[in-house]
Amino acid sequence: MITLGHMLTLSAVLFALSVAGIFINRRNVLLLLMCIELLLLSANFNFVAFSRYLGFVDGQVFVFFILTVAAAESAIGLAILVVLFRERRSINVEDLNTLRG
Amino acid sequence: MHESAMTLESLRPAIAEISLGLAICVVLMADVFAGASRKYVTPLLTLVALAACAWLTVTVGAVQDRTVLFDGLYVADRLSVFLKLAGFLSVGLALFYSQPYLERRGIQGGEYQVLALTALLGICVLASANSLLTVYLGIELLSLSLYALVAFDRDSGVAAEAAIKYFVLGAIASGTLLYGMSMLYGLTGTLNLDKLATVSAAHGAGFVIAVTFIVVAVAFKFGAVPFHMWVPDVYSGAPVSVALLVSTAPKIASFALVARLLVYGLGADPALWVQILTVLAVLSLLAGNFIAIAQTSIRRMLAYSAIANVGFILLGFITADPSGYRAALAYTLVYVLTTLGSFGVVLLAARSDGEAEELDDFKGLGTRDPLLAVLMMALMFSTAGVPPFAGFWAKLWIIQSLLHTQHVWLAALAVLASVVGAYYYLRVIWFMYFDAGREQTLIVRQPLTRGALTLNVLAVAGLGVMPNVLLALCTSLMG
Amino acid sequence: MNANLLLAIPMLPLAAAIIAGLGGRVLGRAVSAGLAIAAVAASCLLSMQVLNQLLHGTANYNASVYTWLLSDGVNMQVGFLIDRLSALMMVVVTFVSLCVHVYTVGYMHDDAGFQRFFAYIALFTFAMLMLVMSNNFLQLFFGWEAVGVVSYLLIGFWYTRPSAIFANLKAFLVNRVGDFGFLLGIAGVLYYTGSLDYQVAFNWAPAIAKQTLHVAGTAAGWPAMTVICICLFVGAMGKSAQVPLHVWLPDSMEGPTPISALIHAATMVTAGIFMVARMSPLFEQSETALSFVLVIGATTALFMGFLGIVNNDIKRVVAYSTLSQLGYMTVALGVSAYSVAIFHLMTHAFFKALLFLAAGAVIIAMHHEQDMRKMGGLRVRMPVTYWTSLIGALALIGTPFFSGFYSKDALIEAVHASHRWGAGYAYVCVTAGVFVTAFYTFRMIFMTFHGPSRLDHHAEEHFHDVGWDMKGPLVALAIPSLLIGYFTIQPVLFGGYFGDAIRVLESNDVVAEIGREFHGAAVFALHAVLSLPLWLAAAGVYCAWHFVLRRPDQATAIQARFNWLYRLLVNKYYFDWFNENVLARAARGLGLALWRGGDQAVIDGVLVDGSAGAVGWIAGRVRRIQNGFLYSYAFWMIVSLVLILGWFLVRV
Amino acid sequence: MLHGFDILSLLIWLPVGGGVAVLAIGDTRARLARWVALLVALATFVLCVPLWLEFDTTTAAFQYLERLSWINQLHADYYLGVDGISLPLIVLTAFMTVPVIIAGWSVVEKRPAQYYAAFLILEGLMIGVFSALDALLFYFFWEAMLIPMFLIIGIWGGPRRVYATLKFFLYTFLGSVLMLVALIFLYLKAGDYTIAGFQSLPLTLAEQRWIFLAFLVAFAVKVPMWPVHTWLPDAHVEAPTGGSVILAAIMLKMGGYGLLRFSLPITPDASRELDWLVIGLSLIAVVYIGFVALMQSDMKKLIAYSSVAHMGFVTLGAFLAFDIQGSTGALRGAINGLDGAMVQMISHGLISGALFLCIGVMYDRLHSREISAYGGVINVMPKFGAFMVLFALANSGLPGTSGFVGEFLVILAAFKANVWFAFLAATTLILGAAYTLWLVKRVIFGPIANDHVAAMQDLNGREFLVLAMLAVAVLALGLWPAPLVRTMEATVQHLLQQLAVSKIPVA
Repeated sequence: MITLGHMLTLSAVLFALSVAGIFINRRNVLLLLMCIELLLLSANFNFVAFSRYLGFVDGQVFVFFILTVAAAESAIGLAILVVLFRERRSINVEDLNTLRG
Repeated sequence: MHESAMTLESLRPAIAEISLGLAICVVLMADVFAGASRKYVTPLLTLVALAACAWLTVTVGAVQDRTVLFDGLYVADRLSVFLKLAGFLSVGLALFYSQPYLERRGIQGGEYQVLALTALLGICVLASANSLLTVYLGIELLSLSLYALVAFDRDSGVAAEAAIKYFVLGAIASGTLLYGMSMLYGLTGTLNLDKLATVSAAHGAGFVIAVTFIVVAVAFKFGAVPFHMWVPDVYSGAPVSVALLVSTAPKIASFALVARLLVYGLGADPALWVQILTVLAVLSLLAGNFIAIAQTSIRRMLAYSAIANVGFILLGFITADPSGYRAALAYTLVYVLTTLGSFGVVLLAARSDGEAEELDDFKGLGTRDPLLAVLMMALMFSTAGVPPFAGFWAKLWIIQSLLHTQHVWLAALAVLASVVGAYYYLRVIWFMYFDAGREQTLIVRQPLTRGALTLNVLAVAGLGVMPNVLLALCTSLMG
Repeated sequence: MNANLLLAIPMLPLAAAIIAGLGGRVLGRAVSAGLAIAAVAASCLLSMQVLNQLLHGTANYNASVYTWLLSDGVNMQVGFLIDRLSALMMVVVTFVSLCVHVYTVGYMHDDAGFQRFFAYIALFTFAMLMLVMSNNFLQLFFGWEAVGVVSYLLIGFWYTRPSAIFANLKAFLVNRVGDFGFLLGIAGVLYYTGSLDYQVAFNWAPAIAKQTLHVAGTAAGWPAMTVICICLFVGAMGKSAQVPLHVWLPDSMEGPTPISALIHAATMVTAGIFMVARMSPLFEQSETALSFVLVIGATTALFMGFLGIVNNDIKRVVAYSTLSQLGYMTVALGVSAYSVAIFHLMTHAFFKALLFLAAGAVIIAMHHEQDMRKMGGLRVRMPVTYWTSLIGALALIGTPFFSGFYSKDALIEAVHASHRWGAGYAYVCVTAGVFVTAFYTFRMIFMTFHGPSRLDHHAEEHFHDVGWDMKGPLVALAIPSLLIGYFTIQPVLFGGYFGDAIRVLESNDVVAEIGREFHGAAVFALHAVLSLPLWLAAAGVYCAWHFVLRRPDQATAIQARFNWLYRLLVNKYYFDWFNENVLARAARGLGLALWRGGDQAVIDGVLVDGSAGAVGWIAGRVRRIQNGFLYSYAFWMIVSLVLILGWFLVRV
Repeated sequence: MLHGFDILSLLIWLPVGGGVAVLAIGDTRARLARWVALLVALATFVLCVPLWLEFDTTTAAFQYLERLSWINQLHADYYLGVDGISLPLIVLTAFMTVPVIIAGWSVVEKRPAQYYAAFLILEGLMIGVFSALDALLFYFFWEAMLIPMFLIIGIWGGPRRVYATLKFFLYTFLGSVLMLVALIFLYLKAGDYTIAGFQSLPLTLAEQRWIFLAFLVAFAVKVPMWPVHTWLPDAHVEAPTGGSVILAAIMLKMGGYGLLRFSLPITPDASRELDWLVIGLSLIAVVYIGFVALMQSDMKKLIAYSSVAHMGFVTLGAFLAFDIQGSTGALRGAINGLDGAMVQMISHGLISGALFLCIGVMYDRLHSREISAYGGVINVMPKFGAFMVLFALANSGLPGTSGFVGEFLVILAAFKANVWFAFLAATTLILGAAYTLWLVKRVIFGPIANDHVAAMQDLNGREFLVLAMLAVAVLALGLWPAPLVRTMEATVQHLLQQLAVSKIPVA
């Protein structure tokens, strides 16, 4: 039977995967955006799981909000990416170190 | 606490957000119809709209007692009203200071103002948040606006780089926050902060995970070490006007975040977040002050200075005592006021190509532009914590609350760190006054902006001589 | 006695000094000089009047003028104690000062600093009077330092001469070493008596003698009175140029000659002698301190005399003579013969001032030539100077009936009579000293005034005898040099002149002992024929005549034969060498080491700049963590999150 | 006459307001700015005359009290008053500002109005430090004062001014912030910030120890005591003449004042326990710094080191009471030390100020502070030479000048405490004379060293006036210090009572 524990573990794995993806990936910024989506999904997973487990609906309401915000977030992220590519002709993470120190 | 039905009358406490939302629409529309020939319309209208919102907030939205709206999602109390007003003022000032800069850099377009207003709306929502959901929405509204603002200058590669870094890291922080919130929700079964505050906090590992994740996200929004890395890059990469905006009003939001989420929502069992914040505060004080010394860019220096100041604000919170919260509020307000001034000076003292990037550009400012130099000097002394400027009292109050709660060593560490910090504030003064300038570029004469900046600094000095106003206010707000 | 009158005695010279000093340029030479002379003359007359009153039974005067400072019940005042001791000193000081003032008119005639000079010597007179008239230690110290300062200014009067400004710095510093002890002595007096007043301190003297001073680092503690007296005497050693603090006096001859006469022979250098005599109630309580005084004095008396023999500078010979004579006085103090010391001080003041002024006259006549090897035969060309010098010389070597004879013979008798530890050594020294004195004195007389003229071309060309403005004081000083001993020995030494101004314990009273065999001044002089010193003096004169006039070649031969001795003497026992190469160099080296090593290297280099540098270094390192890479930022965030989480999870 | 008249406020705010006015006049009307500055400085000093005359010397109570509510939230008041310790220092401050203004008259060409304004504002703040009876107000002035001084050295200073100013500021700032922590701690215990409240507050020995050390760091830096003195030579060397004068004459006194006003009465037991520390450092200052001063080749540095050595007597005198009690069983003689410390502060203010002015006079002509650049100055500047010699002698503690009084009293007291203290302290007689008079020998006396010296002009009327003022003050204080000591008598006695009584609460 799939218990809350399984759900939480899955969400934790998702979280870990997304985070690892963010700092292991040294190539493409687009991948970062995907990892971020994954990150938000792991939280969504948690909310849904708890909502189901607790029997309250507000967790699932929260998820809707998160999804909406995530959409907006992606939009802005991609917009920034476009600007970046226009200026730098590259979306390679390793090229993004002009600002440092 | 609990209201029956929603009426127009019952929406009064939320007038700030409502009016601001309307204002955003109006400005957006006006900008579209004003056209390229009447560029002054949007900025002017924005300021008028801000003034109107502030006026409405004071007259219509003022509350005496804690009022909860929207099924517990939203709370209005004197603190929220005040924080919103502070937000209006700081965003208004920031926009006002930025105007000449934006014109010179050719960063036109009403979206700038609109994004600033949406960020402000996020701050307002956060100030009145009474649920994890509202907290999240406030943060995202603010953050997303800021991401866009940082990348606003489409011709700037560094701005885009800064924006993408800010965006990605901010998204991680959001994810962390959500993850923590979900754990908290799972543990307590509620999103409402009122309820969270009453739930007994005898929890195990889950609670630790929840709180840690939330605190990490909060620390990121504040820019506390080691979650500070976006700060210097954004401050130095974004257009100065945006840096000004990012460095000021969002600090009010961060304060509200801590006040609502940690102090109030997790107030029943503060031990855990206090301990985490203590570590972060100490790290921020040390790293901020030390690294700032090595900076050659004025903006990066101010960024690390911000980090160090955040350390001080966090020290107020870790007392877990009303005296400390008051001090943190006072510190935040003073910090915002001072930073508005110092970035304002940076904006005006920009080089001929429009940017003031390097500290060296300040050399000889004392003779080049005596007024700006004097203002900057006062602001630097204030930030260093030297009387007779407001920054001194902010630090004093923090230290006092630390001693009051027996944190003698933290107090000693804080003052010693501020001695280290004094070095780089003094360096600005030294560059301005003791060194001869390399270039004799004309500095833009902007009488109105200068006037406002002068008033800003006079406020810093005035609060330095008569700090009672500020302290009394903070005392009454954080009861 | 009238307080205002007493106040006028020091104040007149002070007023003259201020007027001549500040307004000298406006007033001109004649007015400045006239003013100073008139003021000192008035002081002199008033002093004599005071002495006269005391001699005719007026009671001592002891009162304060004003309260300088009142702190913690210690009343520090400026005030006068006028008894026969101070009155005698006042007369000597003002009289010699007057003579020097008059003499100066001629001596400094061509000098651009004429008015300044008068301001200084008038100021000196004021300071010296304050010193001798004082009724408390504070004012004593005030006068003590003030005369030192004027001496400093006067030695360096010709401030463009490197030797002069070296000498004055040296004089001041060596004196400061003495004052260092003196001040501690005064502090000790205050510690035990709670007052700086003479009378209080004297009344406490027997009580202090029973105390011990517990000094950290010593188990037993030191006898308090001995500590105090030795400290005070260290001051006297500085001011009265006793070995080893004598080194400044010969160098002080860089000052104008009138100063050498006034300050470095007659008055200031005797301040130490006066002070010990004044403190006799204290010194009497410590045998150890007196023995210390005795040995130091005896050493100075003999060994400084030797130096006079090898020196060819006329002023330096007189200076070494002064050192030696100061040693004699100190010896007298050491055997509790305070009155004899003061008596010798007085006679010495006259004849030594005379010798100096005469030397000055010669120097002026020779157009600033001081080397005796370039003199000779001046007897004919400067008769007045010659005869007065001769009187001075005879007085100095102790020729019967001359003033110096009475004081010196009494002194030797007193040493002979004393049984104090060190008295035997002292007796040998002072007796041998008589021969030495006679030898160098007459060597000087013979080299200067007798024999063939050795004047060089320059001196011959500019030679001119001095005027009566300079000869007058010589004569005025010659008279007391000749007579004063004869007339005053009986009252001063044996007539109880000093009354209670000098207190001697009965067991120590050697003066009384020799007084029992005293039957008048004439008999005393005639009796001398049977005593050793007179013959030693005669031998000294003979030797001088032999080596200077008769067989100069033998002198050269001896000099060559005992070259090591000659070198020792010429190098003044290497005291200067030691001070300059060891002490001064060590002080400079220490200063440099502390500065470069302590301040610059350790405190500034390591602690201040070092910590600043460390902060900067750390800052430079730490900022590299901010390497600009997004994944690195994310990595740090996550690692920190995990660390925090781990830490708190483990603790839960 | 002065009743109901807020003279202390006037003394503080008149110069501050005057400074702002001078700033407003601006550099373009430098002449007017100078005259206004002088007028304000003179008026401030004139105001001190009735202050002194109407001061009641019979009581240790604070006088000319003014109290306004300032920061209710922190229970801090605008609370002013003077007693016998602060009064002479206030008068000294007002007095020394006048020569500083005159001395800069025609010399300061760079931003003259700002120069005068800085000094006037500084004067007001310094008077504020001495008259504040509220610890927070004290600290407010204490820190604010750093700003004008920082600018004075930094803007009008020499080539290494940046290093010097930063060192000066950070050193003092470091000391001050620890004091602030101590003050806040005391406030939390006492409930308000009045100094009198702090003084009567019972404290355990452990608490006192920490507070004492925090105070000591702050005050030791200011005095400055060895080994936190190295900012002073640098600051002095780089500061303009006026800055050096104020620094030496007034600012250093704040350390001494702090020890007397805060350390001793607030933490008497810790002072008793740790007095060896202060005494030891003071004696090191006298001896060690004496040797260091000897080897300086820069005149200002030499005088700066001499200041450290002389201030050693202030700290020594202030802390002798406990050892006197230990060695004699009574406190008699302790007042000598305290009086000596106070007189030394005033005297050092006058003398070091005068010496820095003298060096300024030479620097204005030859633009060098190196001793080796000079020689035989008296040949061409006889009037100046006379003043310089006088002040040098005063600096070496000549009786009859003010330099003697304090050292004398302290040595007398030191002898009571411990013979070796007196022995080491008295070495100043030799060392002080050595470094000062050696300086005089090399600079003032001797043949004219070079053509530059030969071209030097003697004092002009303005310089003469300034030095004559100080000379009169130095001599007057040396010849009759009784009025000064009488002024502070009651206060010093009160202080002695305070430090004799333990504040450790009885369990």
